[in-house]
Formats: sequence, structure tokens, C-alpha cells
Amino acid sequence: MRLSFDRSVEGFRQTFLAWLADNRPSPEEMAADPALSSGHAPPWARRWTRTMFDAGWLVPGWPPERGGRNASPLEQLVYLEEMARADVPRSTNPQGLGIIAPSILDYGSEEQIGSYAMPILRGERTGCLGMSEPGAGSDLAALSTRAVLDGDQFVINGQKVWTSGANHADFCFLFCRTDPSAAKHKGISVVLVDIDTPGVSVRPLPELVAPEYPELNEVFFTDVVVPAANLVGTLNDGWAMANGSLAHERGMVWVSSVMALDASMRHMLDAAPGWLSKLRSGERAVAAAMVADLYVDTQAVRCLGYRGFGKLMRGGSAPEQALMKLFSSETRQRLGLVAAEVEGAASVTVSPQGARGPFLAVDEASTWMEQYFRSFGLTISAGSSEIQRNIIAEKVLGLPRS
Amino acid sequence: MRLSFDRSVEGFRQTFLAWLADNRPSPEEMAADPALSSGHAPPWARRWTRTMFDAGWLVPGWPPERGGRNASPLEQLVYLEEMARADVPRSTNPQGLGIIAPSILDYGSEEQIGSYAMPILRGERTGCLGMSEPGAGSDLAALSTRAVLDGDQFVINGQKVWTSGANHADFCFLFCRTDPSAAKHKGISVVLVDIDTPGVSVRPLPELVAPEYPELNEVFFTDVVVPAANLVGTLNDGWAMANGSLAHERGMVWVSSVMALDASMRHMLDAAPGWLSKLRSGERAVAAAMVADLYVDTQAVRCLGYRGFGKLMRGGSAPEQALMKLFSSETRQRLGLVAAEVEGAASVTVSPQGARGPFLAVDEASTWMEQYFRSFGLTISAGSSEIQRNIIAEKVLGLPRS
Amino acid sequence: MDFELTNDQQELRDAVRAVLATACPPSMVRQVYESKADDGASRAAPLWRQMVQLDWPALTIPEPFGGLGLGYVELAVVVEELGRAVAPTPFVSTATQFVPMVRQAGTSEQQDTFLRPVAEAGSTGTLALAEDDGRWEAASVATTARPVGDSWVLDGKKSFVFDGATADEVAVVARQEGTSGDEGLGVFVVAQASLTSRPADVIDPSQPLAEVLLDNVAVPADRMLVAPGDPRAVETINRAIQEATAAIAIGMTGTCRAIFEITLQYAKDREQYGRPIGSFQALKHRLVDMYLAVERATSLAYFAALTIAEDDERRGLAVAMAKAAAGDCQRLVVQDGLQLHGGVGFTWEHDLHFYLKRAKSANALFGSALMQRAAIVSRLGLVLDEPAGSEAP
Amino acid sequence: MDFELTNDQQELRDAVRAVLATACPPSMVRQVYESKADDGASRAAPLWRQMVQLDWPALTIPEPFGGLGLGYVELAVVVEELGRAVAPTPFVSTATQFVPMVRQAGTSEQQDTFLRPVAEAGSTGTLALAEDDGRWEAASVATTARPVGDSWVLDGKKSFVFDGATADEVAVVARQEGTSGDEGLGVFVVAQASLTSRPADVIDPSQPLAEVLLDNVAVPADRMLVAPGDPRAVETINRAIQEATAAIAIGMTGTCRAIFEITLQYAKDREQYGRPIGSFQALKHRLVDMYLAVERATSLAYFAALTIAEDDERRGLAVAMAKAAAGDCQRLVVQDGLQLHGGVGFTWEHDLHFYLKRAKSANALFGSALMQRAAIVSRLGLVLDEPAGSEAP
Repeated sequence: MRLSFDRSVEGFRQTFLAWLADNRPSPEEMAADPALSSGHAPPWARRWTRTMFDAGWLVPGWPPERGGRNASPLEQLVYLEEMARADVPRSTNPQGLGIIAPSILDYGSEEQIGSYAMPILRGERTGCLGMSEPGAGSDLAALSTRAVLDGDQFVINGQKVWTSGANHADFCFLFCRTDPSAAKHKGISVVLVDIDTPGVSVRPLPELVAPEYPELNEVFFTDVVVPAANLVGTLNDGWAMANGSLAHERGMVWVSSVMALDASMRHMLDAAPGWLSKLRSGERAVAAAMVADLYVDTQAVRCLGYRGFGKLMRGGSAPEQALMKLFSSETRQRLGLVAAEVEGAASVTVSPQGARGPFLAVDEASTWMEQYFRSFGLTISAGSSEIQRNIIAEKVLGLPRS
Repeated sequence: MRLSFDRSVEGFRQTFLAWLADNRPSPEEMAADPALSSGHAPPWARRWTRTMFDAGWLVPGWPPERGGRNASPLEQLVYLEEMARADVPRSTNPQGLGIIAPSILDYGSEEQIGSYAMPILRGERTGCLGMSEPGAGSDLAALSTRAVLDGDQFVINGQKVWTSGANHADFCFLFCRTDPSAAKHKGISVVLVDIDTPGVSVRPLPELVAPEYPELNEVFFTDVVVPAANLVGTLNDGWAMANGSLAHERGMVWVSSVMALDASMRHMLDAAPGWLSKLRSGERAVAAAMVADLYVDTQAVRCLGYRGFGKLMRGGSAPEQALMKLFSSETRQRLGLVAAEVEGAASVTVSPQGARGPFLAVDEASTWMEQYFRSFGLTISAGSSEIQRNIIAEKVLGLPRS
Repeated sequence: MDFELTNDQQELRDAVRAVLATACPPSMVRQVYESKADDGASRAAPLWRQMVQLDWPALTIPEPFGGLGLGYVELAVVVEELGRAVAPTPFVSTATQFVPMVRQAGTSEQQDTFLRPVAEAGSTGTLALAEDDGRWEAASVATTARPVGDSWVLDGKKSFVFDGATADEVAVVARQEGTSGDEGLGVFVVAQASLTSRPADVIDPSQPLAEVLLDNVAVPADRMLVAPGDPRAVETINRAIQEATAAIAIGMTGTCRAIFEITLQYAKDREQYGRPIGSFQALKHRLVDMYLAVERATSLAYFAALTIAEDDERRGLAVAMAKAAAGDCQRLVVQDGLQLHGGVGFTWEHDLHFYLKRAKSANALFGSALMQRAAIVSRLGLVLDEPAGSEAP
Repeated sequence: MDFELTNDQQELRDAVRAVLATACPPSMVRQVYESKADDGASRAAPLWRQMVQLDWPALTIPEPFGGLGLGYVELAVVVEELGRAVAPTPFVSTATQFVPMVRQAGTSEQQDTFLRPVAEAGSTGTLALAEDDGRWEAASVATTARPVGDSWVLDGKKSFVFDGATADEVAVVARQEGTSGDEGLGVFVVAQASLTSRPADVIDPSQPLAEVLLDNVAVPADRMLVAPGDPRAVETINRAIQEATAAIAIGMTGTCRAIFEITLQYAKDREQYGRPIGSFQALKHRLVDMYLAVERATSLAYFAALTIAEDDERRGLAVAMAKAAAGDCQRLVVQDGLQLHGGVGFTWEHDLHFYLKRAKSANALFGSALMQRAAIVSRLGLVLDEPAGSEAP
């Protein structure tokens, strides 16, 4: 066990920080034109993603030919932490960078890599993930959007829901059923569908706060025709890719969720003295203890992440990773809740219409109450907290199925 | 809705209080010879129960011929509250007075009433309830203790567990299987078994604290022979009686659990300033808020009880009654927990061996930590909190069975 | 002693519920949510007119001044139902804040002047108490009242005033210059036209709040309810605050019950993995805990109502407990109600968020659970070193 | 940066676990529980002798004084396993309280005098810090040290001293007469024979506590580790307290993990209504929450261990977080562990209660979660009006 990093990793950190200082977009530049959803890349974001890619800093763990520099896992950790500390996004299309591009690089054809994956890495295109469906909820195996192979093209009909960023994305990495007669999880494939293909229609689903910046969408497919060459990987092998996609997401998500939590905690600690000064001593001590409790949680999430990381580095399985989504999302939620409670009466005021954060239109610009409500996106999507608990109970603790 | 009692009820209260002041056993008398378990009645307790019975104050809601005075429900409420406030028990054999005697009066023969029910009411005998069995847990329908009718006698074999007070009780109100071929809950009967019958053996199960005063027991029955006349009610009709028994218990329990909680809260509020004085201001405010929270719970339990009582008085069903056991037992438990936490380092000291309360050997004489541990008796027995939640979910909220 | 509604009270509840079911469905709340602020008030106006016709605002106004002269429990019944429907209406500000202050503090002439229009013509009123620091207590008031001839001149800024931009009359708590704490407090009724109000942009537009600016506002003597320096001022003001605070707590329990009921129904209807999600044991147990929290809060809310109705000495403590319990309740039912709905409840299109926002918002107003708990600590005598002059209302 | 045990550390853990599995099964703990106090110590003696043979007490004693010179992480590994086995042993008092104090404060001669017997002969020691008010912090000490010639004379009463009735040497924190707060503090090593100790009757007899009476006890100068008035006294004492506190937290996580594992196994084995109770979803989710609490506490416990091992500036905060998290963890796992066991766990005959009592007891000692959280508040700078001189250790 060690707390400090060794010298070579610290050297990597300095190299990156120096480059970052010289090349990063300014907070003003980002705030002037924030991304409107996770499918949107404003001009500065496109430039910045491209700049990182060209310098080998977009995905440093990858080989140079894919825009990386073969950075070690520890170096990648340092890189991600410093990016977060600098308050700069790697991409405003995180599912594109984190899930879609790597999946296409792993499973796709050279043409797909050239037309979809590399453009994401170069900040030229954005993608969205078509997974959830009405009625199927979190149960991907129950999806019913059909893609029928008809000669050299697919004809697609169906509906997706909760599709992040579809209202701005250029294309969709679409999970659909290609063999309705096969067992539920066996007849699923992935097809790439450009959003401007005739028959695709996107209906934004504004959220319960900041409805002026919708992030989620319903996406309807009516007799949508795409070339058979848009099939990613093998026909009916989508289930394996779904697990691959989610693994990509999980591998990426723990550091960013820890860092996001850290940033929220910093904001809370900055704001807390102002809130506390309005309270009487008895109230203040209780409120301060609530804040301190969140601080403990935040540090615990980080340490738990580091422990899981340590196990992964040794090639072991890391049950801590399975806890990370649950713990970090619930901590984030509790943080918004406690912040709004301690803030008191002022917490009922909403952020001004059109308030914009430094690189996302919402989130940082939201009030604590709004952040609390928005945090349910974290505990509901990508496997709700209830599903996470079922998974941990059965897969990690070995409890029998119900 | 009304908060205050009307004049006639207040008159009843004054009459009772005057009688109580003149007749009650003194705290010293009770403390000198406390009951050792819920099956034990020391001489003062026997005298006191008899005194109440003779004066019509043991079960005031019953008709005079059974030792009551036809008190109204509101009068009974006042009576129970004043008894609790005076810190005097009606009986040190509560399951005898609250469940066994009324069940025998409802279902038993005249001989059984004369030999078992009335002696309980006159403080002459004590009873215990033989329900739980190893393996069957809270599931009465799964019991396997057999009573075989052989001519004019039953031959009983089997084992009970968690039997309160069996180590001191005179007889057992025993649930046993009399028709093994019938559906699970259909072949059950109740038989009265004197504890000194050959073949009955009682093994105390000391608890995790104060093991020197065991309350729970295993009771073994090996070829125990009792007269067929000891069958209570109809053969194979024990299931109905079990529900009746428990209803007797619930009808009685809500007031006493509210009052017990109230008494604990008073003790806690008495002790709290001493604990708080040892804390720094920041700690103190948090600790005081924890105590205040318990106070709120305690008052809420009482009000919830009153609401359910109001509905019952109108003849309506009272879902609040179903919540009462859950809420009051969990509040009691939290109270012990919080008290021990606020008490701090001193909470690790145990009560001196042989410490005795005013009318029970344990409980009042226990430390807060011991009370916390003992409180699991409340949340585990007579339908654990988990089972209560299942019941409320299905019976009260109408949720589908799992 | 009876903690169950009388038949009359039960009938009142049924009547209110029936009216709101048609006059205040979620679609009407949505219209208010999706309107501009001014427009929202006008959309809510028909509901208020109907309530006036049904004599609801007159409920607790004494009969000599045109009211029905009923008690606090009847008021509680109406307020709970309004909370259950997230009704956008000036009822809360008028009947639970303005009316009690005038009733507690006003002379017969003043009660006739200010309450009769409420009872008979649906005039509205509110209470301007809290300021920037968000504390609903007399001792924290900084707004000043300065005698000038026969009149008084008010100066200051009030925040979080319920319906402060629309109420016809505003009861303002102010203090004589140079006083602090519980000294020098007075109450004045100021007409909307005499002050400047600024609507706040709030998370729950169905309950509008406003800043009220008092910039050298002259108030004639007949609009002075409590004279600054009156030794009974604090007691009078606190009693009115207690009535107002209890009403918020009672409304919250109604809103929380609605969240619970909506979620319970959803758990029965919504299927996942081929069975209703309400058949999953973990969800069942959470629904039971929500139910318990709602019952706990409701029990304490009506206990507080009873202590006010019968002027029981426990009323201050009971109100603090009711508001604290309502706050605990919303914390749980908002959390689990939203979580159990999954993505659907997360959308603007679903009605659930109206209830969630009302519950959250009401917790923060008139003293949060955090503050109420500190007040309970103080009332239980558990404070060993609290500075003087900070008695909770 | 590596939050996983090295191979050596992993081997140490496996070795300790293997030894304890045979030398310290629950039946051995039961013998201690069911013995009279003095007898309990003698029943635990063989385990201690074995630990001494295996060089565990020597672990963090510097090599020049006969020790192994290993770091705090290795110590943590042993302490966690001891907690997991609820081991009745003077290891905690000796290796995590006495040794750090002597190591932090003693001269080379003193370290040789007091640590070598521990490393080589299994001599035991402890730390006498807290007094009647149950606060493990230098500023609260009232015991006095008075210079008399070359010696010092100690007067006072120490409470909750781990193994205080049996430890060979007792490190006593005292202060010069007339001083208060952080001023005038000193540390002395007093032999058991020189003081009067009185065993306490405690809920966890596997970790005996005692009162230590210092009635005019003369201590020669060579037994003075820190001279009263030494400006570095508070810093030195606090560092030793931090090591001791972290060890309690780490031991608690071991005990909590044992409770979790025992309960998990029970949930798999125990059948009700014809299926393992661990297949009921509500229980599953509670077991996951127990697991999460244990992992949370363990993560913070080892973070604290690392900050001590590397003398990181966050060590004070990290130790407070570790003890707070361990306290939160025991609150949950004791509650749910006992509840999920049902009646069986409620009996004296079942071993579960050894673990429950150790966890509860450890929370109350060396600063409960409640106190640690207040210390974190203070370290985060969230205290606006804390009186001076009350810095947490």
C-alpha cells in the first residue's frame, strides 16, 4: 500500500499539466457557448477534442495510432484527475468518446471506424446510444425495435426512450432485434443510424428541472432504411457488445464520478460558511455535521475507487467497482439534498432561465435543489440503484436469486 | 377531534387514582422481590393482582362477574395510562392476563375457566404461551409438536422455543398439531399442560445481556400425558384461536407499548442533561437533536395510537394499529441506541450483576446499551419487523404478494 | 379525547376533496407551472373564486365579522386537502397567515375592516415576516417602524412572502428603531398599492413567493395591529406564527400523502420482468416506510392542530414537532417516490414533480426540519448554553 | 499510489488469520466471557504468548530496540484480523497505544528500556489518557504532575484504560498543576506495581478496561517521556492518540466485517417459508447496504493507516474520518446483523453477541462517531464560533 505516486508518474503529471495550461480552452470561451446536451459539441469543444487527439492526450491509454500514448493505468488515473481538477471536459459527447468509439474500434469494420469512430475522436461527429425502450425499462433483453435485413439494407421500426443527447447527436449506436425467433438476448444486433436518415424522429423529454435544456429523448424509427454495412460486428451478437459497451462505460465512469463528486463537495464547502452563518449555534452544529458526513462519504468513495483500481491493476476482480456506481450516485444525490437543506429558505429559488455552466448548459449553473432533482438521473439510469443492489447481492455476495 | 377528556372520564380517572394511592404496592416492596421472568409472580404481585381483581380494577373493561366494571374504552385507556404512569404492573405475567385468561374465557370449558383462567386473574397461577418452534420460526402453521388423542388423554411430543416465562410459569397454553394429515393450518389445537407434568422439561435460554435472568426458554415434551379435557375449544380449531390470541395481545399491547416508550423517554430526558454536559458545544447540539428526534417519535407513536383508537371506537378498521407494533418497537430500539451513543464512554459499563428493577429483575435496572440489545426482543418476536412490513404492504396497502 | 374527525369534519373533507378533484386537477396545476408568473395567478383565480363562494376563506373568521367561526381543526382539514392537490391558491397566505394575525392582534374594528372583505368578497392577505436570512421569527426582524405624527413609517425588505406580489393586504412585522430581539416589535397592515413587490423565481410556481420592499411606507394608525413596544407583542406574533407554521406542516402532509398514493398506485400498475414492481419485497418495505412516515407526520400535524384549537400549553412544541415531522416525511417520500417512479417521474411531462417541489419548498419555508428540531431541543430544556433572547416562536 | 496490500502484507494477513483461526476461535472468546475477570486474563494468556513468539508485538518497534521496524499498514493488517476474531489480547493496548507513545516521545534510552521488553519478552503496556468524562484528548486531562526533587509526583484518576489492570507499564498523560488546555502537558511511564487499578465491569469482557488511580505516585525522571511544559508535548501526544484511535477504527472494521460475514452466511443457510432467507429481496438489499458500510469503513481505515505510515498532513482528518466511518458502520451492521439473525442471535449461547459488543464498545471508546464528526467539522473549518483551545487530536 502506498499513498504517494512514484516519480515517473509525477513526471507524467507535470508534462500533462504544462501541455494543458498551454492548450486548454478558457473558462470564458466554454461558458460563452456551452454544450446543450451530451450529443452537442459547440465549436470550441470540437476544436479542443481535436487538439487533444492530435497531441495524444484524448485517450492517453491507447496506442499512438489511435490517438494515445500508451499511458499506464496509474498515468491514466492522474490524467483523468487533473482534467477534472482543471474543470475541462475531454469531450462534450462522453458516451461517444467513452462507449461508442471504443465499441466500434473493437467490433466495427474499417469503414465504420473511418466514418464513425475516428470522427468522434477528432471532434467531428457526436453519437448517442439507443438502448432503453418503453416497456423494457432497464431490461435490454426485452427490447423490441426491429431491424429487418432486406437484401443489402436494414429496415428499422420501433422506439427508443431516455436516449441521451439524441436531440443533437449526428448518429445513433442502435441496439435492435434482428432475430425475433431467437431467445430474448440472442437476437440482438447493433446498427449505426445517422439521425438525419428519413424516418428517424427525435422528441426531447424535458426533465423535471431546467426543462429548457432537454437531455433525454424519445427516438422513433419508422421504416428507416440503412445499409447492411452499418451492422456493427456480427449479426445477432449485440448482447455481447452491450456488455462490452457497459464495461467500457464502467471502466471510464468511476474516476469521473469520483471527480464530479469531489467538485460538488468543493463547491459545497465553499458555500457552507455562508449558509452556516445564517443559522443559530444549535442548528449550525447539526448542519455542519451533515456537511461533514458528506465529506466523509466523498473521501470514502474516492478511497473505494482507489482500492478497486489497485485490485484491477493486479488483474484481480474488483467487487468494489460494482459498488462504485451505487455509492457514488447515492452520495451525489445526498450531497444535493443536504446542501439544499442547509441552504435553507434560499434553496427554493430557481436558477435564472437560461443560466449556463462553464461547459454544460446545466449542472454547474443549477441550484442545489435542482442538482438534487437532477441527481436522480444518476440513480435511475444505466441500472437503477435497486438493480445495482440486486446485482451486488447475487454476483458479489452470492445470495440466491429470489 | 378533541384533545381533552370529558368530565365523566376525568371523574373515572380520579376515582381510580384515589383507589390506587390507597392500595398500590410500594416501590420498595416491589424492588425487594422483583419478578424474575414473565412467568414469575412474587408474593407481593400475587397479592396485588388479587387486590385489583377483587376491587374490579384488574380488567375494568370486563363485566363485574369477571372482575371488571364495564368501563368504556376511553376509561380503559385512562386506566392503562395511569397504571403505567404510576409505575405499577397489573400483573407480572402479562401473557397470562392479556392472552391466556381471555382466550380460555372465550373458548374454554367451565372447568378450564375455574382451574386456569380465574386463578390467573386472582394472581394464583401463571401461564406461558407455547407457540414458536425450532425450524418453524414465526410460521405457526408449520409447527410440528404432536398431541395424539389416545382414549381420554393426549400424548404430547415435541419442542417449543422462545417460550417466555416457561421457567417460572405454572402451566402452558400449548399449540400443537392434532391432525398431521390436514392442511398445515387446519390440524392445530390448543391443550393446557401443567409445567410439572412428567415429561415436560424446560431449558432456559439466557439472552445476550443479563444472562443471569433468563426470560426465554426451550420447552421439551416427551410422552407427556394430559387429560383430553385439557383441550381448549374444538379439536383442530387452534388456528382461529391463535388469531384470537394475537388479537387479544394487539388490543392490549398498543397502550402498554406507548406507555413503556413514554417511560423510557422520561428516563432519557432525565439523564440527558448529564450526558450533554460532558460534550463540547458542537457535539452537544447534534446529540440533543438526536434526543429531540426520539421525543418526536415518541409523541408520534402516542398520537398514532390515539388515532387508531379513535377509529376503533367508531367500529372502523384501523390500519394504524398494524403500524403500531412496527413503529413503537423500532422507536424503542432507536431510543436505546441513541441513549447509549449520547451517554458516550460510560455506556460500555454493564449494570452490576444482580441489579434489579422495581418490578422486573431486568429492564429498568439495565444500562442503555443493555436496553438496546434487549429491545431486539420487541422487533424479532410476535412477528418480526420484516413480517410486519410484509403484512402492512399486503393487507393495508394492497400490494400484490411476491 | 378523540383523535378522529367528527362526522361534520369528515363531511367537510369529502366536500373539499370533491371540489378540488374537478376544480384543481393536475392539468390545472400544470397550466400554472407553464405560465408566466402574472399569468399563473390569473389561471389560479377561478379556483379562488370558487373557494370564496364555498366560504372556505371565511372558515376561521369569527361570525361577527362575516365568518363561520369554526376552529383550527376544520382549517386543517381544508389545508391538508389543498396540499394533497398542490392547489395554486392564496388560501394558505390569506386564511392561515393573514387572518390569524389579524384575529390575534386586531381590535374589533380592525377585524371587521380586514377580515370581513376576506370572508365576504374573497379579498386576500398575507404575512410579511421573514427577511433575507429566511427566519420566520419575530426576533430576527430588522424592518423598522418609525412614528411620524399619528402614523408610522416602515422601512425594510421582506423575503419569501407567500403571494406577496398579489395579496390585497400585507401584515408586516416591524420593530422600533434601535430595538432588537423580542423588544419593540409591532404589526401593521399595508395595502398592496402602498408597497413594492417583486415576484421571486421559485421552484414551486404553484405557491408564488415575493420580496416586499417597504421604502418609507407611511401607515395610518388604524392599520397598526400591534403597537411597537406592546409587552404582549411577541406572544401575539408567536401565536400567529404558530398557526401559520402548523398550516404549512399540515399542507405538507397532504402533499406527502399524495406522493405516497401516486407512488403506491404506480407500484401496482407498472410491470417489470413480467410482474408489478410493487410485488418486489424491497419496494414493498420502502412503501411501508413511506406510509409510516406519512402517518407519523399526519398524527403530529393533527396533534398540533388540536393544541391550537384548544389553546393547549403544548402548542409551541406541538407545532415544531409537526413541522419537523413533515420535513422528515417529505425527505423520505420525495426521495423514494421519485426513485421508485424511475425515468417517468424524472420528466417534466409527468405530474409527479409538482408534488415533489411543493413538498421540498414547504420544508424550507417557515423553518425547516433542521430548525424545528433545534427549537424542540430548546423547548425540551436540552440547551445548556443557548444565548438569551432566542426563544423559538 | 496503491491502495491494495503488497504481497508481503497479504502474506502477513493470511498468516495472522491462520493463527487466529486455531488459537482464537469463538469458543476461546466464550471462555473469557464466561470467566471471572482475573481468570479471563489468564485464559487469554496463551494467545498472547503465541503472538509474542510470532513477533507481532515487535512489528512497529524500531529495529535498534529489538523490533521489526515495520510500518503502520502492517500493524493495521494485524489489528484488523484481531478485530475480526474479537481476540482477547493486550495487543491493542500494547502495540497501538503504549508503543506509539514511547516511540513518539521517548529518548533512545527510554525506547530501549520500555520497547525492548515488549519486542523480546512480551511485556505489556497501555495508555492512560481519558478520565471520568470519557474524552481521549490531551486538553481534557486533569491528572496532575508535580516536580519533587528529581522526580515527579502524579495525582489523579484515569478511566477506560485498556488492560489497565494487567499492563506491565502504563503511559500516563498528566499536566502541571495550575495549567489547562494544551499547556503544561507531560507523559510518564508508571509501572503497574506503583499504581492502583480497578477493573471495570464492561459489556465486552474480551477487551478489559480499568480505572487507574494515581494517588501521590512518585515517578523518577527517567520515566518521564515528555516533560510538562515541553512546547512539542501536544503535538507528540496527539500523534500517539491518532495512532491509537486509528487502530480502534481498524479493529472495528474487522469486527464489523465478521458480523457482516456471519450474517451473510446465516442468510444463505437459514430457510424460512421453504427458501433461504437470503433470497428475500428486502434482506438482500440490507445485506448490500451492510457490505457497503463495511467497505466504506475499511477504505477509510486504510486511508488513515496510510496517512500515518507516510506521515501525510491529512492524518488527523483521516483518523477522525476512519473512526467516524467505523462508528457509522457498527451502527448499521450491529442493528441489521442482530435483527436478521432473529431469535438465535438474541441468545447468550450464540457467538454473535461477542462481535456486537466489541463493535458497540469500540465505538464509545477513543471518541465516538458523534465526537469524531464534530472533530471533522472543526478540521474542515466549518466551526464559526468554537471556543479556543479545543482543537481535536
